[in-house]
Amino acid sequence: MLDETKGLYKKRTGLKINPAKTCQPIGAMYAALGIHKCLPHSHGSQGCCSYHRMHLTRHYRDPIVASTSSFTEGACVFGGKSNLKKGLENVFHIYNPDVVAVNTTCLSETIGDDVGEIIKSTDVPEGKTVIFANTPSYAGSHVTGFSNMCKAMVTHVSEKKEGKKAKGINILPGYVEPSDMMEIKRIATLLNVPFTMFPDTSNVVATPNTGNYSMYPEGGTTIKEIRRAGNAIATVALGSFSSEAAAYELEKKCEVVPYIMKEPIGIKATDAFIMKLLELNGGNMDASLEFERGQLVDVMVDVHNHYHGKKVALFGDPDILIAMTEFVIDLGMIPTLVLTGTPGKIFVAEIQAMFDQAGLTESQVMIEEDLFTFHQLIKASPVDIIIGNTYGKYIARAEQVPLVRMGWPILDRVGHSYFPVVGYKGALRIIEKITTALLDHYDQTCEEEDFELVM
Amino acid sequence: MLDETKGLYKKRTGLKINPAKTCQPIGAMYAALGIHKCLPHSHGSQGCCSYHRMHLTRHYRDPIVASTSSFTEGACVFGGKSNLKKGLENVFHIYNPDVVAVNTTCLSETIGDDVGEIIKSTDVPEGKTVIFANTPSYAGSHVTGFSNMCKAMVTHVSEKKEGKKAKGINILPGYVEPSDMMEIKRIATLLNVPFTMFPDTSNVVATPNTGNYSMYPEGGTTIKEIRRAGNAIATVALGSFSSEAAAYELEKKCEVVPYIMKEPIGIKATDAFIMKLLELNGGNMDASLEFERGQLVDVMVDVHNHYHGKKVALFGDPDILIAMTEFVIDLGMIPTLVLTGTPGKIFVAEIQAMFDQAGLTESQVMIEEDLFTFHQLIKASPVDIIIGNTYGKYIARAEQVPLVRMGWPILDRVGHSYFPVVGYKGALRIIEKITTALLDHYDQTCEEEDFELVM
Amino acid sequence: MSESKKLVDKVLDIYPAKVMKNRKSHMVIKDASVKQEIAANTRAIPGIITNRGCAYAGCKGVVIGPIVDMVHIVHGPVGCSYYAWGTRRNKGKAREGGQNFLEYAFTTDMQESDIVFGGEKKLKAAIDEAVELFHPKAISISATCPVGLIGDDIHAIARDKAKEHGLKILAFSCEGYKGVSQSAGHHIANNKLMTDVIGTIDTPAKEFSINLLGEYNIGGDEWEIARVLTKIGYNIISTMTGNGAIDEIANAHKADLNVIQCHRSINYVAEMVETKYGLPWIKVNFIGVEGFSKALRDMAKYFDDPALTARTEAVIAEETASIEEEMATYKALLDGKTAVLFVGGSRAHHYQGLLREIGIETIVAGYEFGHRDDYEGRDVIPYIKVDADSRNIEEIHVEKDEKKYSLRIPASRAEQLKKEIPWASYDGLLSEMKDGTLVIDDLNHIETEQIIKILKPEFFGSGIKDKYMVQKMGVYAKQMHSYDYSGPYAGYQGAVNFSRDVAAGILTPAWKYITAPWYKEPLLSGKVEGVEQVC
Amino acid sequence: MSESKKLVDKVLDIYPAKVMKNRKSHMVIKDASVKQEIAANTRAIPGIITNRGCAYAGCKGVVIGPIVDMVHIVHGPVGCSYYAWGTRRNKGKAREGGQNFLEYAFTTDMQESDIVFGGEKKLKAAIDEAVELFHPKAISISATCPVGLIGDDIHAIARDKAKEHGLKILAFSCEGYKGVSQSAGHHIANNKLMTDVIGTIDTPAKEFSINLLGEYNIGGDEWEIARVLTKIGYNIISTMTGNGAIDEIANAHKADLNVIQCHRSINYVAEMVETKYGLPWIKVNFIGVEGFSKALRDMAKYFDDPALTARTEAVIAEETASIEEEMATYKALLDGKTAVLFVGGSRAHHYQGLLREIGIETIVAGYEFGHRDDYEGRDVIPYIKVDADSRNIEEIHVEKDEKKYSLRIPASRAEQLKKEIPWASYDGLLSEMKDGTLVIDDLNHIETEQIIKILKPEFFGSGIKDKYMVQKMGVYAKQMHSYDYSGPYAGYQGAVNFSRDVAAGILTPAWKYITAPWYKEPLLSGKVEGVEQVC
Repeated sequence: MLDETKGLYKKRTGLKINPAKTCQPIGAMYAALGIHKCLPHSHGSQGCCSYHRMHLTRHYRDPIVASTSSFTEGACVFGGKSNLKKGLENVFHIYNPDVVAVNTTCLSETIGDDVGEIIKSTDVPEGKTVIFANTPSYAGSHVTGFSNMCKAMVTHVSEKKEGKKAKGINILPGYVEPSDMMEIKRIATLLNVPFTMFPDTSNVVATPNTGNYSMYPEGGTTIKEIRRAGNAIATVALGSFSSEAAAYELEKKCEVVPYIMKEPIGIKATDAFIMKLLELNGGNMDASLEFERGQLVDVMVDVHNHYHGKKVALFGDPDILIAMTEFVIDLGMIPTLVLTGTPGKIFVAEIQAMFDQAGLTESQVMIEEDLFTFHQLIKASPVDIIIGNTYGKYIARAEQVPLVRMGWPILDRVGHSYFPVVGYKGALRIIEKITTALLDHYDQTCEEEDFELVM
Repeated sequence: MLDETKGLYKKRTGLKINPAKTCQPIGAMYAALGIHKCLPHSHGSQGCCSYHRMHLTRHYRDPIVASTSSFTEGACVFGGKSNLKKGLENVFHIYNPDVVAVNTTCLSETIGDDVGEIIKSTDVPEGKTVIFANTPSYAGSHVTGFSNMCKAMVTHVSEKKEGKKAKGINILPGYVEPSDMMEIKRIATLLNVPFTMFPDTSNVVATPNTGNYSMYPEGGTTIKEIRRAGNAIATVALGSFSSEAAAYELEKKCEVVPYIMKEPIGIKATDAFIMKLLELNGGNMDASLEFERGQLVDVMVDVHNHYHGKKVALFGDPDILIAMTEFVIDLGMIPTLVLTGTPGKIFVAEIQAMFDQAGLTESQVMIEEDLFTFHQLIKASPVDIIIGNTYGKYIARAEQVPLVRMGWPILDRVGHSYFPVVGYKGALRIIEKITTALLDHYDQTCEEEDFELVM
Repeated sequence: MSESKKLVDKVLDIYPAKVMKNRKSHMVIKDASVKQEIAANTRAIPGIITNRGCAYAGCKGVVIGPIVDMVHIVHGPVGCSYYAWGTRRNKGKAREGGQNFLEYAFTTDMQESDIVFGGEKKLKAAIDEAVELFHPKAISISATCPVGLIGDDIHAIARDKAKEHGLKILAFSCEGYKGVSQSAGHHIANNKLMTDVIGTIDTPAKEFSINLLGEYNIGGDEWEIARVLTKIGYNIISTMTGNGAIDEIANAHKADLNVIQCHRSINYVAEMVETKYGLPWIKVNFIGVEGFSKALRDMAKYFDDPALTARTEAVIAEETASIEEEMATYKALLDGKTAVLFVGGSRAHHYQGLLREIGIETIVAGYEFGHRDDYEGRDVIPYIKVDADSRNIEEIHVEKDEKKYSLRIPASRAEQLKKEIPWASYDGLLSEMKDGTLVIDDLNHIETEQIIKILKPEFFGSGIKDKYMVQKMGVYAKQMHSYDYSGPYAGYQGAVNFSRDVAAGILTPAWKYITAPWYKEPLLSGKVEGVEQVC
Repeated sequence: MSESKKLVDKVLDIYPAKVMKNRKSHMVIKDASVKQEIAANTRAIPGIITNRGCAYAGCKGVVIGPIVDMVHIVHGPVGCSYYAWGTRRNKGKAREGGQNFLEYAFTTDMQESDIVFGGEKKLKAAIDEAVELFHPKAISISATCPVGLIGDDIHAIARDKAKEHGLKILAFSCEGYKGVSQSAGHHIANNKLMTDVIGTIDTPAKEFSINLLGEYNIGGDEWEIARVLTKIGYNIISTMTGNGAIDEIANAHKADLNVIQCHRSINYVAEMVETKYGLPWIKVNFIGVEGFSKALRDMAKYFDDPALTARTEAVIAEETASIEEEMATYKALLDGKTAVLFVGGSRAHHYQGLLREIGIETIVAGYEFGHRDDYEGRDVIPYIKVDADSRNIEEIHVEKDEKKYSLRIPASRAEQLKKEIPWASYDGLLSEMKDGTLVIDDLNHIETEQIIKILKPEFFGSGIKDKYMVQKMGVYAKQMHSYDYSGPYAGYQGAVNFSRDVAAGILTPAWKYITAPWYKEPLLSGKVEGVEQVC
């Protein structure tokens, strides 16, 4: 397994090997799916759209529909205007979405198509909306694309109605699972917070099977709701990398006060999220949530011995990693390595601050790096467990270390769409996964005389 | 691992090897914990009480408190009357429970203590209740003990108030996890069913840690509620082995109509449970539950390829096995062997009927058998996966087959107290566990060239 | 069949006029009494939700990527490399002492500054780093969309760096906008194999030596095919490109026969190989019991060796006997069901036989990126119009290599054989279809939806993008590219695997739960209420 | 210390008068200036939530169960066998070519009819089946409560079946109601080892040969101890009974020294062994760095061999150096914290030294099933009143075995040694405690609760039954019987393991989250509302 991975880590300038990120448009497509009756549209070669749909489908195991401008060589020479205009016409005629969310690709960005202008010059049917985000694949990562599309929702849709009293709270869930979005809504509902959450993929990419296919499932935030977001009291943006741009845009455009928070993964970040909602909305803590929190604390106390002091290497997307690094430290684990493929120096600063506070002098944080580097560093400094997406499985097998699948994408297991990792219940799930992974590994590899009934 | 397990299965008459059951009192103790402010009391040697508390504590990782008559040799000769009387006096003076639930042991049963008479002759404080169940360790199993204590609740507490209109539905959850009891309550609540569920351990053995220890947690069904159960319209008894005796007793004593159902594990049994509640209570199906069901069906369709046709051996307690056998058949799996240590020929009939209906001509069902037999039969007819409690882990390792931990007890993993296996969400959890176990096993044992990213 | 007609009418009715006209030309209701023509390999219409991919996907993703001992560098932004990493199930093993890079993805991960100032420097550095870290035998460079636009000269870099480091570097200008589907990429890739690889090593071949072309070892297909071929006595010089090794492909021209599994671009390679080196090709179908047996017999006829023929028959007898009972079981379970097949390469055609062996009739079929000859047969090739999109894809022309050319079979014998076996010939998908069934090229999302709704097949064989929409409609959909992570499906054992999986998929009990009981039982209104947000 | 006094008063105040009087006699606030007496090994009071187990637990669960190559049949209803199966963490390995039954539980699973008609037939069948299936070297039969009552003669059956099958069968009348705690069971078990096992094999011993008594290899303790002893040059003939083998125990009398780790019943065995075979015993404490080093030095003094002594010092130096830094780290983290220890065997005493080495002072300690001499020292033995419960437990008496007896050490040298090392002596737990600290025998549930509330220690070392109630009060509780599934804790590496685990337990960040932020932050009312049923 990964037999060609040898040697010590050395910074490379040309070659990325086994990337820990992918390109913007797929993130933009995922975000767009969180709008009700929205058809994402990929402005570029049809291969992009195909790849993005395939990859999203593998992760969600649900239909992921999107259209494409189907560039040919001619479009590259003459520009993609005609492809987009024709494409939009066909889309509205044939598929009748409420919204089309256009993302660009490296192709249309390189040739310099002015998508905004093209859309303006297109005859969009009455009552229909077209929004767009510039998502060049050669900048940022899929997380950036998600963020850009969220921002585009605000830019193109949200409005502040003057004279109307501000009310309600916007929640930007960030680049998380449909199950997580559902859980965030449950928490806000239990706290009696009037809220608008967008995007919301929870009933779009994790839909029931009832024998009826509907191209546009019941879920997703409506355009009306996104529009009214401009009249909210405040925006709670979860995950700075995926949500802060939209929150700031709401501030700029509609003067809605932004609060940038961590993803509510782990006890501390969930506490903070709940406290923020209580602070903004008033009201009291909900008893059932408090009960869940108490159970979480109970488990953290009672089974710390299964993971406390264990070394963990984490990779994935910045927002998940920031919250997870905090949580594994709160579990008493030692995050020796935290690595993302996404750029953003603030990530290094945030993680390093956690290391410093926890006295972890030998831990490393890296951005814009790849899984070849991740593997080399683990070989140099072995860990007990890896937390990351499916791509970590090769390293896990090569190094005979258990992998806890978290983050995006998960292409080889079932469950992430249905069971959240956010909130207190989610934290319990993470603990279940970590302990199970460590104990399973022990049970498989220990000497027979050390194999035990009670653990 | 289990190197001394050899040879073909041959019925034994004297020796049980690695039993697949334990004794009545522990089940009675668990049931008693589901009464609010109840202190279980073990009438026998103090070793019994110690063992039962230890074992329950290992499973629930929460304080399990119970008192004992602390028999000595003298008590055996002269009878345990004085021990029980003194015990009860001390218990009420020192620990101030609302209820004491006495279970007997093989010791007090063998010497023939008349516990009912002893209690009658004891000065029980005003407003306090003492109930008891005969739970000789030499008959039935821990499941029988649970059932007997549930029945005792009815016998000693439930009352039909004449002239009062019957209302509400009793739900007997059976011998399941606190998480399962919570989920059963959630389902009934979502269906707007006015219900009394007993026992209810959900906030007794899976309590939050808030820094304050309370000997009697907030949970458990109150004596008042159990009393009023006599005035319910109907009893829905989940799991015939653990709940039917109490339901029939309610019918006999208070003319409450009993409905004996499977534990709502798996889609079919959950459908039946919900249909029964709707039938009894009227009202409509809840949308969020329907949504969960649709997601479950979706996953059953979409990932059947991970488990369809896989051979599974199951062991454990009858009620769980009956529902689980039905569910694994509904998943397209082949239950080649279903074994319980608990006696009860009806179990054989129920499972065999499922085999017959599914055309499983080579599958076996066994009662009153042990894990040595289970292992011998698996050696003779290998399986892809084992489903059972923690005790299956030795066989799983010996045969290099994955084990999905379900049922009672689970002594070496975390999660069962917090995440239900009943209901649609529970069925999803079971699928997650089965697929993860099979895929993890594949990923660990396959040839390197067969190791894959997408599954 | 009126069902097909109804379907076509219904579908076309949805479209705007222009689209309707276009799509109509891609649909044919089979009528054996006339010569039928189908539009294929034309542009997808913007806005239409097509299943098609791009030239890069065809070149790197399909053809070049499976070669195990090369470092395949994708020059471009990160995504294209990422999506083609480990997703296609082309399995492979390192050769004794050799390397295997299938678990790796290599990319230059171009950034904005590379787009502005050019990516050549980064590509050069990437090659240097790859050589320093891995010392591979060969490297490929695949260009993605922006590369062609900004003018990076990947061919010059490949040439220079190959010289500098002393290894083979193959550069592919397979930008995503080339052509109209992944087919353009197959073409680009195979051209390069022809010009730069095949014929560059001359290790003498043993008897009965063959190449397998158009076989990508998805789910281990090649291994199952090779198992049987080896048992019979064949020597497989190279496979293009499943579990391929660069030196083996370089030596391919030393074989006696090219055996062609897939369509179009690989036929075209085979033809060039014959022209240049003299070894002929035959078309085979390794899918299904009959298909595989026929392929084995055709091959035996070509070699015309009594011992080989005897071993062929013995192996066929042994292998078919071992699976007979199981196949019969599945047939009993599935008899009378119907299938729709929409998948690239040869599969929409080849799987029809296997499906028929288990009682399933294919009522609609089509290719995702086929050409007219894939539908109508190779006779139509001279009559295909070359449009603007095809013109941009280089056609190469080869001549006889006087040094390396050798005629394997006397011309007279060859003429005879052409009557007996599919010597350099393919009759096309349409020939397989029954009258009244429907053939659709480049099937799209809304057409799929209508097919399922109107024809209600029990089996839909396609890709991951439409799998789940079909299953939401209560119909089992199988990924025919990835086999839903099962396999092998080729050869005899593959037939069993496929049949087992199809039976499971169609019969898995989950389907019977799609309608909730409160919609079935009369005692209830079936109305659903409540708010779903609260969990 | 007034805290101790306050605690005692508070606790006693809860009880009814009779209980108060009883429990008061089990509590002593240490005062070194007077000779103090404590009530111990008396009946638990009915209704009191005691931690104590039964004679069966002590016999089968603790002493006999760990012998790896015996089939341990529990005669009785299923539960007793079930609960003692794999729960105690006494690890063991099969000897070369031998058997290991630790993963098995054997029981006659008595049913109602067996209670009515007697269980002898079933027991006989069980023995026959065990022999047929496993051909073990030896079998044990442990009786549970009903067996004695219904009069099954397990001893006769053992005798007859041993003869019939030609193997050793040990029968234990360890019914759960015998005695007042598991201590009775230890006694019953050890008696049988003395009468039926030790001295039945006479393989000559090598030099420096010892037995380890009262060491059960929990979490691998024995292996860590043996690692160091073997390094020094000792030959361990047998361990009773952790990872024990029946033939090794049978040969125990050939050793030169018995080394006693645990208390009471095992001292009593050692004494009988000395009487019968002449080998003396010393008391050791293998827990903690100082404890283990002292034990090694004491043993070296006994053997008085210059090379052995030198190796002892060398090994001590090497081992302590290797853990010094880590121990210092933990001490820095934990210095100044307090502990409460309540655990059976010797641990409530022995762990105090180790805790002190990492800066933790023990402020309350007690045994679960101790006797007065375990608290007050062996000098008190002649003065202990034998009550009704103790009288029922057989005392055996042995005499010198003229054939097998040999004096290991000249009497004069022995007299000298007695002054230097703990030769057949033990000073008791009280001697370890500081003035003002509290000693409680048979600590129970409500006393534990009060201790935690009033004394607020940082560490509570006890068993699983009180672990979680203590942790609910915000105090780390460690299972001192099972080590919370960690270990080994004995010896040098064990000291590090223990310290690491204690540091983790006390310092794990979870504790700081016990109070929710809405109870801390001023901006909120902190009121909680809602209905918990709805998920």
